[in-house]
Amino acid sequence: MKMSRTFKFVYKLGIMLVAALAALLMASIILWMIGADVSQTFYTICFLPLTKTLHMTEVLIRAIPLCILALGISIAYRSGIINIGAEGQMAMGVLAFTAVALAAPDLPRPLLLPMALLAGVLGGGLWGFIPGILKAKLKVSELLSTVMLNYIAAQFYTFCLRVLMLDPAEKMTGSGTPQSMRLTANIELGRLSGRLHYGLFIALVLAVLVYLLMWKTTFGYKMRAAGSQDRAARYGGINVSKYLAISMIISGGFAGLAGGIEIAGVHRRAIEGVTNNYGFSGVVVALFGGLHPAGIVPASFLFGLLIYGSTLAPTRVGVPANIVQVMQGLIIIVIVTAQMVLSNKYLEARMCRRWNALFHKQKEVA
Amino acid sequence: MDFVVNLLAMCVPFSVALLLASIGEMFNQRAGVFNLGCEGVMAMGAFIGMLVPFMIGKGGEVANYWNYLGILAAVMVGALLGLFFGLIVVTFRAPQGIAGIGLQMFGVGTAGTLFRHFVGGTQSVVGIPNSPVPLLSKIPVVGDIFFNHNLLVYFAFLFVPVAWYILFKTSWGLKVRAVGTYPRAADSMGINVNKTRYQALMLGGALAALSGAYLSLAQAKMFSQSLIAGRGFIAVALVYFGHWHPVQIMGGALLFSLAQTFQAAIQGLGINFPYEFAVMLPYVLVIVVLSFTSRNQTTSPSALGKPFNREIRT
Amino acid sequence: MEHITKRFPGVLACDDISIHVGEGEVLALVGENGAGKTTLMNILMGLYQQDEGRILINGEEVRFRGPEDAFAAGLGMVHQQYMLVPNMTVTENVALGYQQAWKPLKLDLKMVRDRVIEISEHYGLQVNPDAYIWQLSVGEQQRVELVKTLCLGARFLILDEPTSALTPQETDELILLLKRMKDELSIIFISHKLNEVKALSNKVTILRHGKVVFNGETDDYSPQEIAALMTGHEVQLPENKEPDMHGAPALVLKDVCVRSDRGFLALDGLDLTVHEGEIVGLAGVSGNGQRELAEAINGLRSVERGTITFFGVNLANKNPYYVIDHGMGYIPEERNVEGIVPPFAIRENFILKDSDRERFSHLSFLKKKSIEENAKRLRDDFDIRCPGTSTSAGSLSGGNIQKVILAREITRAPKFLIAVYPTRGLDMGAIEFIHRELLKKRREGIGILLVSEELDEIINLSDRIAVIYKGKIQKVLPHAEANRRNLGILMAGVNEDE
Amino acid sequence: ASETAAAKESGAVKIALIIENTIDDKGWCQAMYDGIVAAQAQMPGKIEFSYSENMPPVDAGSIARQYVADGYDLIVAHGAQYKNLILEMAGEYPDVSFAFGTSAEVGPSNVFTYMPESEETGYLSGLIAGLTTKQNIVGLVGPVDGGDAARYNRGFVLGVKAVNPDAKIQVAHTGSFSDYVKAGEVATSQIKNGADVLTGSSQQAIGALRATAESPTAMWVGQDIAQFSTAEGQKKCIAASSYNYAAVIVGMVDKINSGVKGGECIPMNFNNDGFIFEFNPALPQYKTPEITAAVDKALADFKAAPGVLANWSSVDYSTL
Ligand SMILES: Nc1ncnc2c1ncn2[C@@H]1O[C@H](COP(=O)(O)OP(=O)(O)OP(=O)(O)O)[C@@H](O)[C@H]1O
Ligand SMILES: Nc1ncnc2c1ncn2[C@@H]1O[C@H](COP(=O)(O)OP(=O)(O)OP(=O)(O)O)[C@@H](O)[C@H]1O
Ligand SMILES: [Mg+2]
Ligand SMILES: [Mg+2]
Repeated sequence: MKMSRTFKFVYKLGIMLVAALAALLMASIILWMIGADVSQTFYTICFLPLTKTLHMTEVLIRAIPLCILALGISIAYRSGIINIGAEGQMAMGVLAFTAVALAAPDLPRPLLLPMALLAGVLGGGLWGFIPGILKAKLKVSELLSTVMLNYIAAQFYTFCLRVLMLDPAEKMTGSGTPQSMRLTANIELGRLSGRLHYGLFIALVLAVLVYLLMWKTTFGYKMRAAGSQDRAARYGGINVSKYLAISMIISGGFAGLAGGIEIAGVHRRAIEGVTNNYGFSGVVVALFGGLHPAGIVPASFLFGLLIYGSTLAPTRVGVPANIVQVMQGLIIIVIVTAQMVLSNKYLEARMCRRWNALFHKQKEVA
Repeated sequence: MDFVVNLLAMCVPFSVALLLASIGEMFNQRAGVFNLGCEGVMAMGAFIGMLVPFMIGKGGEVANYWNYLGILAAVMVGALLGLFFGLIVVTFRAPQGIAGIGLQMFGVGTAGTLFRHFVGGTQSVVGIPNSPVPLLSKIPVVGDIFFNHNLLVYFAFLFVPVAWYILFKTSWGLKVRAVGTYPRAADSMGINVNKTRYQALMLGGALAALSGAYLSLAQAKMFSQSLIAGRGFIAVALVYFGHWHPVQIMGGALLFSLAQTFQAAIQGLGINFPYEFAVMLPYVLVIVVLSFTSRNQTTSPSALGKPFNREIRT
Repeated sequence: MEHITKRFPGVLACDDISIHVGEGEVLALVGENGAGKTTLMNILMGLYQQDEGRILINGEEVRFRGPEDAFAAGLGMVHQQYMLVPNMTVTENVALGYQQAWKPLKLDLKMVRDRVIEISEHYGLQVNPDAYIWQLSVGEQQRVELVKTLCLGARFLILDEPTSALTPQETDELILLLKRMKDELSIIFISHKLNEVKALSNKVTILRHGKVVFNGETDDYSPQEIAALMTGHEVQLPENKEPDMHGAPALVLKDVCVRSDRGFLALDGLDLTVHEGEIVGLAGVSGNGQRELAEAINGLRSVERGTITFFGVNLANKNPYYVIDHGMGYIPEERNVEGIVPPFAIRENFILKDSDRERFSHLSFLKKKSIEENAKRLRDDFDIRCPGTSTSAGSLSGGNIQKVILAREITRAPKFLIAVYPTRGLDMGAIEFIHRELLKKRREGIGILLVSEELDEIINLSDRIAVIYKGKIQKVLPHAEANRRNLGILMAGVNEDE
Repeated sequence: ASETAAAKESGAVKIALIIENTIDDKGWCQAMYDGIVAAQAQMPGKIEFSYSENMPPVDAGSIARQYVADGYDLIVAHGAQYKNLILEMAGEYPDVSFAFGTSAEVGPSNVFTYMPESEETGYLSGLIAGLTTKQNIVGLVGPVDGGDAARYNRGFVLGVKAVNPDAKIQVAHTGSFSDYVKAGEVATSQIKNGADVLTGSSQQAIGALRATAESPTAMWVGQDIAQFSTAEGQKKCIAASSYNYAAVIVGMVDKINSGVKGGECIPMNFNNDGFIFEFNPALPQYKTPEITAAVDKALADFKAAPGVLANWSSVDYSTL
């Protein structure tokens, strides 16, 4: 019983079509309920952003933090720890980055920018280390500790911006908005076009580095072993708790770096709302990208596209911005489902037999 | 003394939303399904719950029983979302973590979208009134803490022993536990693993939606797009905190909301420290408690997060 | 069952198999690993649906959608892998299938409990209905499985390798019990141990590659003949007949005390010495501290008291890396979760302990080529049946997983080897291969601590045999003095010297 | 493009509004939305208007560029969190006018800033609360201690102290602008602990107002007149002040039409009609002569000169 090429093609295509239709249908129902123009909405969210350079740059500036965060999250995930605390780690990275920029504004850029980014890495890494060590030493579920640490980080973030790093101008004029002063030009990342900044290259380089680290070095090998089957790893002489903690430091460090880059490239001062839910979207991008850099890079672009496309929806087609969440949710659900169905060899074999039976019968009839 | 009584009297109703959602999530997880979409189901429940009385009263006052119709509708939508999630993670065996995040986004997004369209902006509702228990509510101290709340509060706390009974004393509970620990064994005993998981998901969804409806109709008595504000995630966390046991989960929910009320109260005392640290308190507390209790505890239901397929050997 | 065919992706598990069991008959189903025995039985129980063929019971065709239908038809199966929920009691496990006790609002556990007691008394199978499964030894779990199946009213019993994890005594008891039950039940009995087949069954059917290759009356054939029919060639398990050649002490345990997961002292002042170039068999009923011993030596479990001297260094409370670094080789009991990282490719599993070594990595970058070469070589040398070296180890069959572990441990050139139940659940061919490898290592002057419940295996291979009982060494016998009888008595805790 | 041309011909100023919440949040964002709509009514045919809701800073940056690309003349980013992106874009697009607030700084030549001096409205609320409370305990539910909320809240404290120095003021922040449930919990907690007049700032205050409505005795003073329009506001909200953004917008449109693109900071206070104060017509019984007198006096002071409450920032919650 060989599977013919035609069958494989028809099978795969069929599943993907059904999946796409299912997503379209469900989104359409909701759009129809609120009386929106369905096709125009889809066009605006999925294709319009691809039509202009301005749009594309905006898509990419969302893809950059998503990609970096997802890379970090994938490292933790591969090491057996589900990091949903990237939101908090990113905030801590922003704080550390800002602290360095505020402390030494006069250092030259080649020195200051790397220093500040490194501080971001350390800040995020430290925040990631907490759930890592709690899990490794005290067996505290990381699902719980990371969720809690997100809230704690959010409050600490406001505290810092409101009290420690408050823009003197805000204080003097009394508007008092919790944000830092505009940071020195020495920490700015250059821009390519529009707001698109050099963080793009950092993200791509990191993707390559993560690939090398996880798949080409003993270090990554051990982390993956610890994450896949911790008992076997321990048996094999791998210090599982050590790698667990390290992977969380790295993961947090990536989130912190993403925060730093976001400030250096986009905002240029620490403001409220920088993390922008990227921490959660990052988990989705990581899983969506198959926890592999080669998948994460395109996945982050796709989600950047979706997120950006849906900010256009309210003004262009009068659909509430919440529709982005609906679409994102549906796309995630449908794609993971389709992936699962596609990888089910048992189903494939069964369908193949049906197909062959059908095909042969038709032949006989003919 | 008054201060303490007040704290306790408030933390009881404030814990209800977390309690209901956590117990629901507990059923999901006991059956081996990890539903991170709790937040989304809560949002839908909160929205549907308020929508029914809102539509019927055209935004004005309505008779109280319409609220319960709203709750009923919310519970049904919750069960439907559970069913939908079951289709994805039980039948199609999609990875549960990511599908749960998908459900969360879908639920929160849909509730928000429909809300914008059918209701508009932040909207308050008349909601469910308090029903003090006759006599009992007059007992000093105890009466205020336990017997001066709305019906859903009583329901939620009475449901804790019920949930315990269901889980440990009924055949369905037995099935749920078996399916969540060792589905292959349950299957070999003729138990329909997927069906049991579907049922648990529907119950969990119904409870999460009830929890949302409690927030919109009984606690906040209003709805806005950000009503749930992460409580769904906390509810999931509390399941771990309570080690998959209804009574311990109740303890966790009470502790959390006690800390929450306490922090609001100490801010009012005018002690000189940044309020952010007070707001952090409940979250810090949970982590600290867990650090002391996680070490020697039984772990999660061992099939948690693993889809079951008879044919695929593991 | 007639003309049963079942396909899995890429595998034809059952190929037009027909078998027939009469009332009161015992049919033995034998065949190499992967021959399709379990699959066939799963089809009979309604767990899998056959692609072709049909099942007849008392002449009527039946179609089971699930095990519940099979139960209703009076079938019951004891699975190869125990189907017991560990964190539930015996009673609760039985209640899972005992629908009479499922009252609408209540689960009548008392009724189930009474039933368990009734059945266990009727058949003389001792079980404690209130014990949690995780508290029970493998043998006890086996009894629970039987009781469970019988409680559900099975009149037709399927036993899939019921003895693979039992001690000799337990096995003998089980065979006796089954013989008694023959009058009331029909039985299909699957086993790799042909003397059991001989002792119990009326008829024997041999499967190979999913096909029936032989059908016959058991009485007409000797175990050797059946083995030959099964594998297609003579099977000759090797014996350790070579002269004693042991050297200096390699591993010396003194007064070792270790706690089990449940907190009691699993090793309670254990003393044992193994020399270079000798195989010491550690016999004992499982659950008497074997696992804890192996884990303590390998740094996976903390030692409360005592010393573990390994070529002069004390291994007590050292980490696994330290132990491995000092030349210890270890074939663990749980091959699937401990011995391999299941999602990793075979070639990655081969370097589990050596990823840091210059051989496989340089400046912590993995050397892809030498890893691949190593994998190819080991695959060929150890005859590991797999589609390729990048296949995930978890998808291999049990025997092949065992070979992966063995290949890794042996070729790492260890100074010493601890092998725990190395042949559990494997077919004759695989056992033969593993025994030969172990003897070869001995000849090279390596000390081996062989933990096993198979007395034949221990007697065949060991120079000396230590019997462990309740965390202590009961007695150490030289090869010449050991036989099944005196070992069995020692394992039961009776020491005739005292 | 043709649309833009048409707009240019007709002489209408195209205004785009970017807000972080929604246009009907009964607070900060709604105030600006209502203001622009009112300005449109005041200057028929002179204003074209679009808005984008739910815009966190990153998205605001994109959408603002979109609006520029679509030919908008004035882009109002309503919140200080948008400061940076506005200043940046102002450099990139010198031909377009931008506005953001709160900010007391004078921006570049194509940026207007506006600064509600909300301590004045808070002060009025405080007067009312201080005179209304029977328990001598008042409650204040804040979101975070910053920006507009910080000014309003501190003004409130000054107001209470001015008329009722013995009153106890419970101040609590929820740490979030949008967690209505938590605001409700905090308000309930304050009421349980004796507070009988409460106020709150930002959109989450609606949650606190809703919780106040549950109490048979506790009353509310609002931060925004829009709160009267809700059922509970009608019942509980004694009085409120509103931002009069219409005046600000009209002013900016006039300037743009006369060729001034920015470079000004527009303070908002009672002195320049940036605020409106109202008692709730549904609750006349609370409009006692004593309260009216106190409010009128304060209003008169505010109208006479700006900056009466310059000491607002010295209020320290921990000494209450
Ligand atoms: N989950 C699975 N998916 C696909 N193939 C599998 C799976 N599990 C096992 N197999 C295939 O089944 C074959 C045998 O598996 P099984 O576990 O039955 O081994 P076995 O019959 O016990 O053999 P032995 O123990 O002798 O090695 C292997 O070749 C393996 O490739
Ligand atoms: N679930 C499955 N998925 C894929 N292949 C399977 C599966 N189950 C069995 N197989 C295939 O069917 C063959 C028969 O397996 P089966 O488990 O029936 O062997 P067995 O005779 O019971 O072996 P053993 O003696 O080790 O128990 C295996 O070699 C394997 O290739
Ligand atoms: Mg088998
Ligand atoms: Mg096997």
